[in-house]
Amino acid sequence: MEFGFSEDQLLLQQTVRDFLAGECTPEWVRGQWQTETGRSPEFWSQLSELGLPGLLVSETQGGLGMDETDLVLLMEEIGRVGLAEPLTATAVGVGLLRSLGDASLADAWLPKVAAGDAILAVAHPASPFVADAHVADLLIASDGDSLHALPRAALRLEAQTSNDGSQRLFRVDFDARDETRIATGREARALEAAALDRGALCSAAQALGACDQLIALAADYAGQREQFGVAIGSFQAVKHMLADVRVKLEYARSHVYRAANSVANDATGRSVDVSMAKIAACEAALLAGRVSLQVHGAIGYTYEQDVHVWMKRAWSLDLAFGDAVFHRARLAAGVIDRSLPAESFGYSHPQRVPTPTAGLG
Amino acid sequence: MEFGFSEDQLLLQQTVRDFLAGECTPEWVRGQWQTETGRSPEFWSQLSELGLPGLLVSETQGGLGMDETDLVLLMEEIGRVGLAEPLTATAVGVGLLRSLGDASLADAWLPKVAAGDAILAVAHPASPFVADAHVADLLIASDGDSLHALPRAALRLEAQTSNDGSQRLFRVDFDARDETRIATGREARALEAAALDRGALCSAAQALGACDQLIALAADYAGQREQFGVAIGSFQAVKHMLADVRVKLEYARSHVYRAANSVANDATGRSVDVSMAKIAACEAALLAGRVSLQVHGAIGYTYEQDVHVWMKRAWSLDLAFGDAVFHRARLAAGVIDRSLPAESFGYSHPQRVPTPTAGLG
Amino acid sequence: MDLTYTPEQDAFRKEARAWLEANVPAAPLPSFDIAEGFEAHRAWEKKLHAGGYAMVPWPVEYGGRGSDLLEWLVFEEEYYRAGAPGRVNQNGIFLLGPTIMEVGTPEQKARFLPKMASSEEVWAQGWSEPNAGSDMAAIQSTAIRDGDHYVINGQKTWASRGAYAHWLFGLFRTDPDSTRHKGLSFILSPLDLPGITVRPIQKINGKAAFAEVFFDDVRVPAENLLGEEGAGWNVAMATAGFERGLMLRSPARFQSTAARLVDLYHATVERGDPVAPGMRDRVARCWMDAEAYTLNTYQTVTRLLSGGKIGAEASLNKIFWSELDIEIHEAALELLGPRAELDPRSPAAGDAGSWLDGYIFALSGPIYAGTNQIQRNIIAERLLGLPRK
Amino acid sequence: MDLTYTPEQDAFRKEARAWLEANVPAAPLPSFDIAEGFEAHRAWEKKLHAGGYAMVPWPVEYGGRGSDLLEWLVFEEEYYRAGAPGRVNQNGIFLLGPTIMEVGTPEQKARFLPKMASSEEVWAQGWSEPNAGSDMAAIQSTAIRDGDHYVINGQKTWASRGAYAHWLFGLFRTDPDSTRHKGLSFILSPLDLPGITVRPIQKINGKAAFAEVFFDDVRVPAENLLGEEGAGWNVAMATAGFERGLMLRSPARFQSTAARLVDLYHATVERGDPVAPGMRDRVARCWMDAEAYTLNTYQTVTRLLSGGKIGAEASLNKIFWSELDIEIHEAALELLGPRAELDPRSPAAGDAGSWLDGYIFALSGPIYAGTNQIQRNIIAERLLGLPRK
Repeated sequence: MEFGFSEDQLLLQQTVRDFLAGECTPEWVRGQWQTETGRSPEFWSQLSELGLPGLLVSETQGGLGMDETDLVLLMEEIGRVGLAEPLTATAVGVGLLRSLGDASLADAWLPKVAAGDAILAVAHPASPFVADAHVADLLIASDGDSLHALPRAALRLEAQTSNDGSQRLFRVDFDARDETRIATGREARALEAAALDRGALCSAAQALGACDQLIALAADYAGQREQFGVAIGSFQAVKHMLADVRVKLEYARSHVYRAANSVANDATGRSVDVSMAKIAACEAALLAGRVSLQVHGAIGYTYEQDVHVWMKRAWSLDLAFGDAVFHRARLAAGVIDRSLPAESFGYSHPQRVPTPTAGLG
Repeated sequence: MEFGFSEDQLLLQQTVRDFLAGECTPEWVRGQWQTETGRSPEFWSQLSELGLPGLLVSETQGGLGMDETDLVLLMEEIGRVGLAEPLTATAVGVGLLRSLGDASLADAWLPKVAAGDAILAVAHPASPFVADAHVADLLIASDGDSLHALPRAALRLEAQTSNDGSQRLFRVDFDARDETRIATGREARALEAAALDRGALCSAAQALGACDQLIALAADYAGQREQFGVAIGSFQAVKHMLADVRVKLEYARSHVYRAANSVANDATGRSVDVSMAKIAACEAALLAGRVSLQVHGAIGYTYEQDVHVWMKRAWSLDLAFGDAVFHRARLAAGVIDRSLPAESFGYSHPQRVPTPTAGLG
Repeated sequence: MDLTYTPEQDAFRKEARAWLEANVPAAPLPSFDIAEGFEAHRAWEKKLHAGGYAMVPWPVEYGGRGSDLLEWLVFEEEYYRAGAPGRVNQNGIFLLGPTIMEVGTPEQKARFLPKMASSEEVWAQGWSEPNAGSDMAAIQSTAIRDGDHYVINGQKTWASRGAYAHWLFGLFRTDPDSTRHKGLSFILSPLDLPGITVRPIQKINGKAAFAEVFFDDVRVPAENLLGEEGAGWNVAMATAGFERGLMLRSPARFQSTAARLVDLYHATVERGDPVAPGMRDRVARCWMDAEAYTLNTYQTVTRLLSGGKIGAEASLNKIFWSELDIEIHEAALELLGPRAELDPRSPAAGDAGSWLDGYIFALSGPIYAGTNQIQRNIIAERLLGLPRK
Repeated sequence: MDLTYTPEQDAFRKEARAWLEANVPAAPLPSFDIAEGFEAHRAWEKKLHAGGYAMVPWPVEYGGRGSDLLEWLVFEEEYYRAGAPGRVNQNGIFLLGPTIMEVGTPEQKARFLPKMASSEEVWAQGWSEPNAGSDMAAIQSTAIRDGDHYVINGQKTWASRGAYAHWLFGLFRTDPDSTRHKGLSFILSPLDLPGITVRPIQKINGKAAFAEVFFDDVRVPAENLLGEEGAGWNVAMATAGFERGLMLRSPARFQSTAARLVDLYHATVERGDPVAPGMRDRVARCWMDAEAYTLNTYQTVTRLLSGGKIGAEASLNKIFWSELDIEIHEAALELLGPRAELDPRSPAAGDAGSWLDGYIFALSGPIYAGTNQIQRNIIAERLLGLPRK
């Protein structure tokens, strides 16, 4: 039992953080909003040099051979800078290809992913819109029963405009053919479920980063901005709003890290663990957006200030890979209908235990 | 259109407030907790001299001939001092007897009520426990289909102990007989529904008073208590907690006053109006209890300090005449299922109106 | 207490409804935060004016209808019922207009009110400055008397409607040696004078809702001083009272938004889209709170009609409507699910409509007209008697 | 990261479960806030001690089991699973014990720890004074050195377990000319010395959870000074860190309460009693938050085991568990409906059980061990770097 990260893991996180802080400034992110695809092949190359797209790809296929406990730390950094390159889409795609019974697709694609030469994406019915489908070289989607692996040319995309300039969403249509089919029935559903969980986990981890950044922006501003002759950060109202967000972030992080472990090990409670992570992290990030805006006041409400960059990320991450309604329903189904409490972390609940009526304290 | 009270109404409220401030101190209220019935015949006489039990009784029967818009102002004062004499029970009983097709019961009992010589109570299935049944001379209860008017001797009472020493609750059982039957079927249900609304309205108005008192106690204490060299009321955390309660109180009051008018005039939306009043007022009082406790800190958590007197009133008022679950369900049934919005106060909503997408501001 | 409308009020409602049904534009106007939309909204204001509905509670002599506040509420109910356009002239109707009526000279009333009523002149607010937001007494812009002019220097910001408006009202420091609330004066300035630079500010959805206005030796005639020189703070507080207290957010606005939320709930359920089990109660609660706001406004109007004043209670109001607005919109966005983030023109947006824009607008509620933190201070200190320090 | 238990941890769990199943009293003990219950709980503590489970994380030499914090968590999970009694000796186990181990002399360790472990001596807290609540540095009680004794005068209040405990620990001002955090010392005092008066204080449900303790020229031997004279504040902060940070509220407490809430939800639904549509999500959320608290504690323990410290993060903890406790109990009370207010012995109480008592206890959570307002200040200033003034 050890609930923490290794020094190597934390070092890689720091490396990525430093890299992104230098490269992926708010100006750069906002610049991407103006481009047609919103995605930068040059930047993708740089990310590939760091190994990020191939993080989950085995070392023999040219990847880093790491797992989701490594990935979440980096996804936090991605969220911290508000980056929206198709790292989530690719991670989800890699996870799915790795799990196919037939290794040929993985053998064909994963080395290319690790080399930065291919982008993957997976569609899931919980989200009617697929992010980054326009830049995916291979997209995996269901026809209702079977999963199909579809090269870009086989897709018909209908672009949707998100309020978040970083988010590029598409409705996807295609003709299912025998030669694109990669899994059917039960196997297809299991793969799809795992893909959703991996995508939701990545979104949750990014939400942690966005939350942290929104707190940092507000704390920084509150320490500088003076009204009534003092820094507004000295007012309890400001302190307490931010402290409440910090509390939420702390406990959301615990859920996300545990969910990462559950996804990496395909643990029994994986889906519920992921839903808890998604709910907690997105809620923290959404609250951070509101509080950060309130602390900034009118200046935060302007387009030129950067608060909205992360606030909009929080909004779109909340909707990605299952919205809050979806994940709360899945949580309740786990806790209430299947009486998961008996499997609660460490603690196991006997049926209708007698409760001590005395000795609270 | 005039949404306010007359000078006479406000004068009567002030008179009652002054009277209660002198007589019904916290010490007196707590003294009553220790007595067997928790009720004082002497004090009931004094209340009768003010006309309170007979407020809804017509002048020809010796009452004040007023309506619920007068009553709520006085119920606020009752709540402000945390008084629990059977004024609500009696008001509900008077309302019911007045509405019976056959006037003989009203003729027999209402003059006695107005004179302070009889106490009434009404049982309603929404609340399994009947407050003040032990001191009621006549209790009206349903056998499932018919309503029966039952003298005390016909009742079997099982006392329940409430956490609120002021609240005396009973489970009531009786043998239904032909001679006790006063209404059946549809009429019985309508009478019962009106009784519930009148009781819920009285409880809501008392909750307003309790809320106001809890705010006042906390504001007073916060102005005196010093920590870190200043009055704790100068801390924004304390100010903002109390301000939030004050906001809730303000808008709860609007609901209660409107509901009083709806009950007095048996308005179309009466039950939903009452549910909104009950929800809003009890929520405000419950929040006031928590905030007042927090502002007082440890001293407020002691039995000897008075905060808990009102906090417990808030808890028991919240459960009286339909708890929050009951009233929220009734509200939702009104708003969602019967699409009440078309009848919203003043505003009438056309079916699926086109909305301006521009010009917010 | 009498919660029924008089026959006269009912008749007025019928008349207003008929006029609005005949005149409200069938298609929504473009946003008044873009130039084209500004003019379209101004044209609508002129039409309202021609119909006699532009300034319902203003005296007839200034271009109003001479209605009392109850009739104004009735009109607003019908206005929102009709889905009529937002009021680009709001700063004039509800803020500056009443202030001029209260403290203006006869000449000022004659000069400004009719053109305000007809929307010939649209007004921007000029309260905030970069270093004077919540702390409005920190205003630094100066207006120094020079003969029969004031010479204005400084910078105003968050001037709502500022990008396209013709005039600006605001506080300026006429005594350069003064500090805080003293030495301020309430001055009206055209926005086309030499030395004025207007820089539009985009809000987070990219629309130019406000402007920064720079004053560089701008000469404004002395007759544009509203109220006494040096008494600007009190004049402004009266204006802020109107803003927070009553007229800025008429109840019908929230009643109509809550009613649309009920519609959206039904549409979502009917379509079979996922809805959280608690959403039913949440929608009902939004409706209930809009009702509370309405009832409270009718109470306030009753009090005002019998000679009462709006005091610190305005702060209760400000907090309640601003938080309610966010509640309603957050419920709507949850109902929309994954479509919540879409631009309404996206092919898959369906009935997502303007909820996201409305939410973004709602988010400004707890900030402007005095942050809700400032309002809570006011409530605690002035209504509950807690110590200032 | 490895979220599985070692075979040793699994074995320890099995062993603890077996012992608890064999030894936990079948019927609940009377409240330890009444004299009879206090003794019954003390007897239970002695039984725990005899079984080797009283002080799981303490070294064996002081009467503990020598377990690490992970085994302690496992034990707590089993303890709550078994529905075992509350720990009347909590002040000793989790607060004073670790403090003595950190700063006590060898003689103090030998003198106090074994009797604490065996519950021969039960300890009360003596932090607060009437004028020193949230502002603990305002302590006025004095302990003036006189030869080989301290002479104590003053008043302590909210001494938890104070009504029946044998000893009290707390801060006293040894330098009477000092102010605030300086000149305070951490002193251990028997409660049966001449000059001490103990007045029980009832909490809002009428039970004597605390006491006021009056000191009137009480002579305490100088060897009862813990840590250096004048260094009391730092010693106390270490103790408060234990209290807020980790050991006061073991996760299993909330996991078991949340699991009971799930049971109550099912029972209510099965009985056909009304349940709000949103309650399903609300119950699930309580369970989720208890899980978060558990996970976070395992993270903290992992950090501590590799040499980390609990710092201002303890304040995050305190806020989270205290609010969670209230959330869970409020959900339960709503499920109980009209029975929520009943004393469990009322004929109609049914399965209302101890939820109301639990709620009343939970309400003290945001107040004691430093109010949540103080904790938010700490978070803002120490974790987020906001200015103190």
